[in-house]
Amino acid sequence: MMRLLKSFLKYFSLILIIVTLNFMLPRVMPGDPMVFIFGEEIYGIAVNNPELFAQFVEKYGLNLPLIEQYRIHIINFFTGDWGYSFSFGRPVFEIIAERLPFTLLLTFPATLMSLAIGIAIGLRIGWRPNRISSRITTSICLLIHSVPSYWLSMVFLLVFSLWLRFVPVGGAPRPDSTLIEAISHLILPFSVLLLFNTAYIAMIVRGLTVEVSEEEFIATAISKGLKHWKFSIRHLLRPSLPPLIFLTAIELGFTLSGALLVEIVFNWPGIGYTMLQAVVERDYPLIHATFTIVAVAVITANAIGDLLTGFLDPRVRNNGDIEN
Amino acid sequence: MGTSRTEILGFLLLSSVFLMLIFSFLPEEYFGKKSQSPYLPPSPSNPLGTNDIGEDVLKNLLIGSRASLTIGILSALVATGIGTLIGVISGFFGGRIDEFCRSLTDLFLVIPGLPMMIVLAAYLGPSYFNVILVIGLLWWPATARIVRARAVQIANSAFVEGLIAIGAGRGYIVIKHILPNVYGVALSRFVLTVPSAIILEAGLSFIGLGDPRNPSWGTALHFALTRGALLHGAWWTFIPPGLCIAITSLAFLLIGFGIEKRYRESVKSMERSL
Amino acid sequence: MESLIEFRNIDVKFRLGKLTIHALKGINLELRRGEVLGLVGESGSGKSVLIHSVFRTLPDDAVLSGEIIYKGVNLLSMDERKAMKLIGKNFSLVPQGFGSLNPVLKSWFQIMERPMEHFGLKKAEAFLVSKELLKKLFLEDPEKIVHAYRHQLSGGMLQRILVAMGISGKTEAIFFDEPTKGLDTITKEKLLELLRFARSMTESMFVVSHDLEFIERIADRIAVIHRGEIVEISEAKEFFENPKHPYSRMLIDSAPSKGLKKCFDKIDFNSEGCSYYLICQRAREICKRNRPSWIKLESGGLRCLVDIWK
Amino acid sequence: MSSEERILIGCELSKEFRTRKRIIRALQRASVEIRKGERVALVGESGSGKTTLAKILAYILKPSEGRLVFRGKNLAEMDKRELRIFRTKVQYVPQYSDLALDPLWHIYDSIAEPLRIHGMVESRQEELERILEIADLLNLSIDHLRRKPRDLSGGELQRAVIARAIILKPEVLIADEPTSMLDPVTQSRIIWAIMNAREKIGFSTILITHELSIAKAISERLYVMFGGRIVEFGFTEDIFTEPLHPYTSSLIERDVYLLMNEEKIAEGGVFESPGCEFRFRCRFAEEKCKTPPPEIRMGKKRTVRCWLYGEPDRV
Repeated sequence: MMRLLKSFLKYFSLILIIVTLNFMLPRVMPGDPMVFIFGEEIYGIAVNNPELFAQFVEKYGLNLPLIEQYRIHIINFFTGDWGYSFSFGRPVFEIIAERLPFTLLLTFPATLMSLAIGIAIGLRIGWRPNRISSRITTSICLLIHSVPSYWLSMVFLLVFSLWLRFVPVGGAPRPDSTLIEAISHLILPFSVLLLFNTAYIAMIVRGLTVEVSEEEFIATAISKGLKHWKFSIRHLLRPSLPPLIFLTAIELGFTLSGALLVEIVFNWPGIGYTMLQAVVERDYPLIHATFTIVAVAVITANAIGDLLTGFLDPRVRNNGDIEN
Repeated sequence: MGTSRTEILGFLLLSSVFLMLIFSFLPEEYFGKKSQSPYLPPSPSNPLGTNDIGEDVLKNLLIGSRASLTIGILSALVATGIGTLIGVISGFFGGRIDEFCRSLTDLFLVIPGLPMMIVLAAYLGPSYFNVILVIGLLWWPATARIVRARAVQIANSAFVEGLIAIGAGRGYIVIKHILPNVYGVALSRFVLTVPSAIILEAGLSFIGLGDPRNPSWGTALHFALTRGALLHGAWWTFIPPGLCIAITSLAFLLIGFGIEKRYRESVKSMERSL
Repeated sequence: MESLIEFRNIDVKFRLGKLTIHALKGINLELRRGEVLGLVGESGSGKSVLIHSVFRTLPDDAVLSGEIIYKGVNLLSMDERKAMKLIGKNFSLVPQGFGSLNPVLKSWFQIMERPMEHFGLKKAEAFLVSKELLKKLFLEDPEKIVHAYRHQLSGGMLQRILVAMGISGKTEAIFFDEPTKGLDTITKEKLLELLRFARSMTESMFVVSHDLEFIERIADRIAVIHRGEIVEISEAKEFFENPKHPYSRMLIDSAPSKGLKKCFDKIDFNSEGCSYYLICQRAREICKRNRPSWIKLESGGLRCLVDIWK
Repeated sequence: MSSEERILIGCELSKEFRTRKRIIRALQRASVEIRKGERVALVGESGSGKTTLAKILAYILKPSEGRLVFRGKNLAEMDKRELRIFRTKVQYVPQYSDLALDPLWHIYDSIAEPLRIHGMVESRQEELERILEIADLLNLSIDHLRRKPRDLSGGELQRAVIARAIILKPEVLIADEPTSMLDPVTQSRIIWAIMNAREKIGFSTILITHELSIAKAISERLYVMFGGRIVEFGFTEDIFTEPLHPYTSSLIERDVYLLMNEEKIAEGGVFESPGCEFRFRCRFAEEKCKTPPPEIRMGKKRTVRCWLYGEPDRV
């Protein structure tokens, strides 16, 4: 139990640090903090009618000492008041709540499927790396690995929707559209993400498998003449699960950023697309919100990864006494 | 250990990219003329056609290589430099210092790269220097972790124990023994970080936060998307920059894996494992 | 005694960077049914490579040729999956050291993995059998240890689990790879007890070791290997009383209990004559120039020049 | 025989390691003395504290209690300069391991390194001569010197490590199980190399081993260790002709009785309850053994730590 508490504290403090970062940035950066808190256009309007300006200063306690402001900021964060987005004319939290499901709809299944396929491929190309089929698969994964995800989306868009007209040019399915229509919108971004994450995970699993197959206990396992799939799972995959989970959780930051950019190409109204709009409009509260959501997602993934590692790796769970 | 085929292919690709860098410094008249009509398809005068404002795509591509390559390499250098330093310190000295470095590494590992850069770029304004600094500051934990593992292995080995018995000072041991042994790992990490840095920078420019004064391959993609090159079917404006990023990353990845493989071989001794 | 497994000119080469290492140079050896065969040699003599060639655990770039005959079938010519199934069913390997156990599987599971795979043993049943086995191997309370992972085992416990792995389920032959490496005298005594018990659970045993004193107390027949070649095979008693090959005699003399006589470093690996010319009592002029060949003797064989033995 | 002059003395040395759950008493009040040119052996099972004692004598490990004295000067009070001199006089050869020498350095440079650190050599030429001299002593050829550690066999690597330790012509060489993982032939080559070098340079040797027969073959005086304590010490022939402590006698006769109750004592030299650590495996164990036995002097330079030998007279 102690271990769980300790890791919960660690990850909670990480979230706190992210929130503090959001709080500090506008106040540390050169220029008037008000600009960063309200966004440029609004700052222009607010300047010339003082009472609106005063009303906001009052609401966010900007005239209070820093510590007070910090306290309010923290409370606001956890009560869901993430500030007001002027470019959308709505509270930031509402926008995020509306757009997040779209991103999850895209990234969650893609990540899960790519984990399964990626592990299967990774085990195969890692176990006998010198086979011709392994070499070819590895170079394909390497190729996908080195290509920017959003560029691949543009190519897919060009080929499948412009030239071959299979799929409409991006955009989200309207709530009333039929299942096929919805899928036709989803299929391109989903396949890009799937392709990308699978290549990524396959390369990670390949590295781990090559490493584990040099261990001594592999010879013992082979001598038992197990069926290949049993051998792969028990003696290749199981021992490398802890590092695999750790690496995947770490790389999530990178893969998530890729996913956000893919959304932009396909005008898929998720967090990525929102981030682009926020950047274009210089809507700072919204920029902070999108950053926080992604950071929190990565932190949660790492927390889950930590939990799973504890569960899967006996060395971590009970390194002293034996219990059944 | 001869250089393996992968490394040779890597060097070939890399030399082609550096060739582009050199060509970018050619004087004006070598390039296609600036023409009034946008989206001209590839023609003898403009080998790669023109983009949305009539500029020659090939010229932008070559100039773009300057920003992408330098940012990629410099930020990877900063990242691996910091990573190696922290890795060696926490690996060799251990104890509380090690504990502190590890929590620092865990913290930075969790911060997502691109969103962080977007926030900072939004504040600091897009500038060449900020991008290098930010990638460097966000990407050192991966190197630190691997370098630390190797440093710990060396620090606890029998020959360092023997050195202490001979009376060698800590500084001497770090410089003469820890650093050279960690160099192989750090070098392969550096080469493998460059592609991520290039793709990350391209992502930032793709969103529109790239440095306008130093357009990179990402900037070309940004304009291609926002100015509707895609709808015009003007593939020649965005296919080449993407390919260049891919080739450069592939080159560095191949070389990086080659070095890593050679380093792993040099440590393992075959004869005694018979 | 008819032979269980027969090695016919087994040849193994590895590539190390530019140079290739010739680990085994045409090994001819047979493991007879019901005997304990000891394969003895210095480290780097290639003795473990022979075991790896049976279980196909050689590295990818190794080149293996020759025949391993088991029940009239050459295992090397069979397709890999079928051969491994046959090997897994009839033979078992007892490795050495903590590294040879899977770090994330419980001990009882690793002991019973082989019988569960080949004899259709169910998990619950296998769990009980593993406890039974460990009790037979002088372990007071196996309740706790069956659930232990690799990092929770002491030296003594590890040894019993490795031997239990070898004797769980029916086997025709158990292969031991350097069982005494790095053990101190007391633990070596305990291992002897375990091996004697293992002897009763199987037909024949193949023990590879560099520890002559240990082999003397367990093996029926002894084969000596040096730089990838078998130099002598003979019955155990006869081998220790009067070893025929000079290298065998040197090995016996160099055992620590014999007072560390200085009698080595004079083997020069000349290609045309016999390399052991300088340390051989029976050496004659002809030994310098022509290669020794294998002579069959009633109790085994010897790599020497024929006419010396006439 | 060794002259009377005592170079290295360790009195009442103990060492404790703290882990989260327990305190491991690896070494308990061990006293040792080494004379000039003397051949000493430390024998005991794994976990008996012999490696800990060896590292304390070489001052790589600082003792929790007790004093280490070199030529009349306590190590704890030595300043930097004196410590450096000590480092050249007392050398340590670690247990056999793959990382026994820096994998990137050539063997020649690894052996020459001590000379360069202590600036013992004026010219490259003199350095070359000294290295060739030492290499010849340990029959390492020029070709070996030019190679890297990964191209050497186990025996050659260990001999190179020994060459590095004795290049400074020390007064005491502490060899910690130099041959435990190697086969008999390589083992005897290494032991012979050490003894051969010893005759030429004249350093005294402390050999740590669990191989009783090696200790018998090459040592004048013997310390037998069990459970972190020195249970018996004296001249090697006396101990082998008439072992006093039950543990020593069962070690010599390879007594199977020891096998039985091995599980009772906790592993790794951890003994919660004080008293004689050997009582769980001792034939003659009685109530008295629960209290720690005193060190009883049984004649000139011969002591045993066991209640069997009557009341403790002044040591």
